[in-house]
Amino acid sequence: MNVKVEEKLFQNRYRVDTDHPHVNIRNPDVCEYECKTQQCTVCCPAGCYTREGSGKVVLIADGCLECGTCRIICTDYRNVDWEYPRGGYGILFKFG
Amino acid sequence: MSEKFDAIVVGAGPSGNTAAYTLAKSGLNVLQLERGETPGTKNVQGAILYSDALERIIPDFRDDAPLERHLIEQRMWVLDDESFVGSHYRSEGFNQPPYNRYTIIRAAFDKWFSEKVRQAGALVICETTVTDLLRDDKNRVVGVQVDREGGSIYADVVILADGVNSLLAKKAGFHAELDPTHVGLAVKEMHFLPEETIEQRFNVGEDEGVVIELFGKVTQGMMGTGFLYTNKESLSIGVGCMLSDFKTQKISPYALLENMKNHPSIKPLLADGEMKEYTAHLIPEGGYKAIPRIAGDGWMIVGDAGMFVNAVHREGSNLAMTTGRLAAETVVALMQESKPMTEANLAAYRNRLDDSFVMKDLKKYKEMPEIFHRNNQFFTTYPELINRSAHTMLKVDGVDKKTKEREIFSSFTHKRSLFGLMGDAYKLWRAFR
Amino acid sequence: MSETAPARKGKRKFELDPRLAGYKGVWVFIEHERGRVHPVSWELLGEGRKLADMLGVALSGVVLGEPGATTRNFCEEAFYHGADRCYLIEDDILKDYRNEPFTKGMTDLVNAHQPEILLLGATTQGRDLAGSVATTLQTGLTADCTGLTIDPDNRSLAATRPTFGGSLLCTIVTLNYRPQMATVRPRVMAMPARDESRRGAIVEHPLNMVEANIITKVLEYIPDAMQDKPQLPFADIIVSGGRGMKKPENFQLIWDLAQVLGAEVGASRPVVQAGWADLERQVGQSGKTVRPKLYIAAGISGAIQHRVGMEASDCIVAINNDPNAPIFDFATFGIVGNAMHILPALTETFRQQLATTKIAS
Amino acid sequence: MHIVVCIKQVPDSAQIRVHPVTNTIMRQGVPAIINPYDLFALEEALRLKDKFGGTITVITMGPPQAEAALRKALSFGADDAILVTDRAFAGADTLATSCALASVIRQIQNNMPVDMVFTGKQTIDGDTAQVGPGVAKRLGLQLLSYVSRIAAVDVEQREIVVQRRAEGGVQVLKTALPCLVTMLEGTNEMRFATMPNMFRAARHPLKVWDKDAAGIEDMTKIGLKGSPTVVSKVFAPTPKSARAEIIAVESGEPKDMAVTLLAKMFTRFPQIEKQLTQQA
Repeated sequence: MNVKVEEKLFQNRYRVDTDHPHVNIRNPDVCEYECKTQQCTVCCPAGCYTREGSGKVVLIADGCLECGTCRIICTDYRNVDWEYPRGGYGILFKFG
Repeated sequence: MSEKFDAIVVGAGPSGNTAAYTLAKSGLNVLQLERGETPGTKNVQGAILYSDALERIIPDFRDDAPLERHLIEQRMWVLDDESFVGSHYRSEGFNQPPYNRYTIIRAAFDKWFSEKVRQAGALVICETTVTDLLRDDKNRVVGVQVDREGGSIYADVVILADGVNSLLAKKAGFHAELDPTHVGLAVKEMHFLPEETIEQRFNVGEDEGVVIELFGKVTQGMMGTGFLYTNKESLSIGVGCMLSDFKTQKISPYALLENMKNHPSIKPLLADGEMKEYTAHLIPEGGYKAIPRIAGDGWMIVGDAGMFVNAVHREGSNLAMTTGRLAAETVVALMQESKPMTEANLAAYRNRLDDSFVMKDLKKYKEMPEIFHRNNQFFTTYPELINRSAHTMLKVDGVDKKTKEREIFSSFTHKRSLFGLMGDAYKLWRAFR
Repeated sequence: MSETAPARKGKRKFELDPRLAGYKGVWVFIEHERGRVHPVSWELLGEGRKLADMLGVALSGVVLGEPGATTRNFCEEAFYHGADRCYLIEDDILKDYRNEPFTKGMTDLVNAHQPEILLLGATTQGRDLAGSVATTLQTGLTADCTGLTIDPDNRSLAATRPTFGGSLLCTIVTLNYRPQMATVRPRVMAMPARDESRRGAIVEHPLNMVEANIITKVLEYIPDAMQDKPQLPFADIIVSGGRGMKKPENFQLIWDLAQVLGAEVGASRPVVQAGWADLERQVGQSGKTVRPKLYIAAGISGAIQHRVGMEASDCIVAINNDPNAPIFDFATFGIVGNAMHILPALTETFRQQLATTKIAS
Repeated sequence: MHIVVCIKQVPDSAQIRVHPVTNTIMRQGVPAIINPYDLFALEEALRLKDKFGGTITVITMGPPQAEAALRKALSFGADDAILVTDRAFAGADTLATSCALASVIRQIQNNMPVDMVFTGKQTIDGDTAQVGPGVAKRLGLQLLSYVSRIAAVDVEQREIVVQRRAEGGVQVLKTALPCLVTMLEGTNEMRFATMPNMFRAARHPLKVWDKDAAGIEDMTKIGLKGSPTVVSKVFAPTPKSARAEIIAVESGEPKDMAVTLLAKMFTRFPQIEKQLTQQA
């Protein structure tokens, strides 16, 4: 089944903090060359992590639901810097 | 210049709100900090409210709280790919006020709760993320640092109600990063339908609601459950599985939910609905053994941040409220006796918790998480077998019932040895005991 | 509701105050800047013509400008585009648009000649003027309309406009006030055919102001071409590139097409993040919201962050090699293929097309 | 310098969706926010205050819940806030709204002269861009609409130079105070409130004015009665055709695809062809 997470995220409300991404990949090389599973590209419920053809993992956290999954599952490398967004920014649940 | 309070509560979810409310009601000078635009905008829950915990602090909450439907019926469905075997329990007993369980929509409910906290006298400030705890030279927590200029704020005690990720306690070194075997990831969608449609589809009257718990193939072999709750004019549908299972699977959480929504038994319930929000949230399901240190010099942990969730009974918000209340009552008692908020004095919080249903229940099921982790047949083999049995039994095809029973028995023992079956039964009995 | 549906029960029969009965005729404000009339004025003459014919009244243009052939020529053009008459105020004070003298000129004209309908473009100039004029005249004004018609029951102007960011439309009428004013969104009404054989009468009027009494002065006009900042929100055509362009060098293909089309270049978030394009060019949630006539998106998947910034474009052309890319769900036209091959072909085709039209005209 | 900033609490229109099947409006869960354009105005006013000192009074007209918008404005650094709320104001169109706001500003002026009034170029719920010009006209203030930049302010000479968005360029305008400025979007970025201001905003005693406090004398000029325009019908737009028309050609050649696309596009959107020809 072809599920488009974009369609789902489209329904959500966000206030993106353009200059202050709250999630960052610490060392992109670790994702590209060392991590075999790149499980963040599967597990992130907002599809924030994508695997490029080259094997590079690209993170765009604009659609982040602030669950924390990516940080916790990165058990082997602890390669995700994860903070809460600045006050008032990020996902704003309408219903929760 | 810096502000100083008796207590700072970080977070405005059920635990934080209960704590702040209880503290403020007792006349303490309380500051509550919430990172969302308004209370509720960062919070996600199924969501079911159990009256008891709330009733204890706001007995007349039913007068104005935004409640969706009170629950009169509980369904449990065990699904395979195309069918389900289910049990329904419905009782007029649940239909007599005061009602015991309600569906709620957290954004609205938390906002209401926060208004009560304000009215009780707490200063509630939103859109402010606490980034760190402030310590004195003896390493005692003396306040918080927020992400704003001039953001050092002091207090005698800081109550951490900052949710499952519990970043502050981790940063402070109070506990380690969460283990994927201790957290579930749930994704949920809100589907809006006219009230009448919901009432017809679920066979309920006005303000009456239904809960459907979904087990089996919907989690595709992972340890977890799905759910479908009826709200006033919407349905909450979601599925959650252990992160440790997600970690080894190649299915995305949203695809899992999409598959579940398309199950032939579920799809008609959602038909023509308008999806208005998609959320994801972690649930701390480590149980009793995973509960971290919950108090120290000048700090306490309540709610999800302290792993206070009963995964077996899917209770969380009531534990959160109870821990929030007990933490606050501990502080109030110490303040009244003019005792400092030291680790030794705050240990009374743990004692109060041990005496409450919170720890008693969590203790009772302390083996449960591990049993399920080591035995995924509960989520794969059994649902399929149960559904096949039902199919065999109900299909009228000229085969006598005795033969059918034999077939069913052999299909069970074929898939799982007799020893295995007995072992599973024993494990479950032990865990539930 | 179908057109043949009977009038709703209880619909109030509207009687116009007899004191307002003297207000007759449809007027269109002819807006100009730097010697060029804004096309919305011609579009409004086209629409105004229909309204005037429905009412059986004259259609007039209103021209305010500095004395000279250029301003007079605007009146001629107004006739070519359907006006029967032009009210003209020529004064050096009116060289540049300024709120105060234009408001005075317009209100004086309305008070003297009493039109029943006054239309202006929903531009920065039209809206600035309309708000002041309506307040001075104490009459009703419907802003940013996308549809105009006459209610046959009572001859009043029924103006339809989007509201709540376009998710709803509403129809608004002005009851016992005249004139009925509306500003109309550019590029919504059809451009009328230009007919050079049409003639009309010019009615001149004095401004009666002295420059010394006007407080606001125009020091300078800086054309957009002089500014180095991209002007995405005001662009009519935008060519945008996304991650599907693969390499920063390939982004040149976007620039090439944009140059041929006289378009602005836009970019999606990842491309800006990667440093292939300036932040100023980012379209979407954390960038600019655009509304061009034509939006060409190459190698853009159509993630929500991008979509919210451009989905209001009149026509969206999407080029992507993934047939399942979400952008195809809301684009107008889609080409499934390699942007690196399609873009040069498009550039060349547009170039030829434009060369042909140039020769033809 | 005393600056009055007019803000409005609006539903976040980006959250209003039209149901794709039934074509009805989905209103659930649409939050109330400060009109985003007004934030540009407020920030610009705050910058002037940073530079020249003075006082900023924020006003809003709306239901009691609009208090949240004012508190937020206070947290950014506004000094005082007035909530103008009265059932008599309900149902106002732009003319009646500008009448009420002008009256409120006159009352403020009675206590402390007002040098400038700031507001957003328009609201996202009404999208009219007419209340600003209306208020300026009623108060006899110089109107500077669609301002993209405040280039200079001379407090002594009471002069201001701004860049104003015009068609195809910007006008540089110079005028005298008092004036009314409507700000264009994207001109600045709202500051992140300081913690002391967050505390102040949470504790500030709001002024709440009814129609009498607002100095309204003629009741026929405000609310529904004072509104010449009447909404006669509200309806949902016909939805855009769902999926893109995919341009496919037998040859599969990019060139042929391009030609086909142009032909189809110019047929369906003659205005695009026109635009291109005009440019050429």
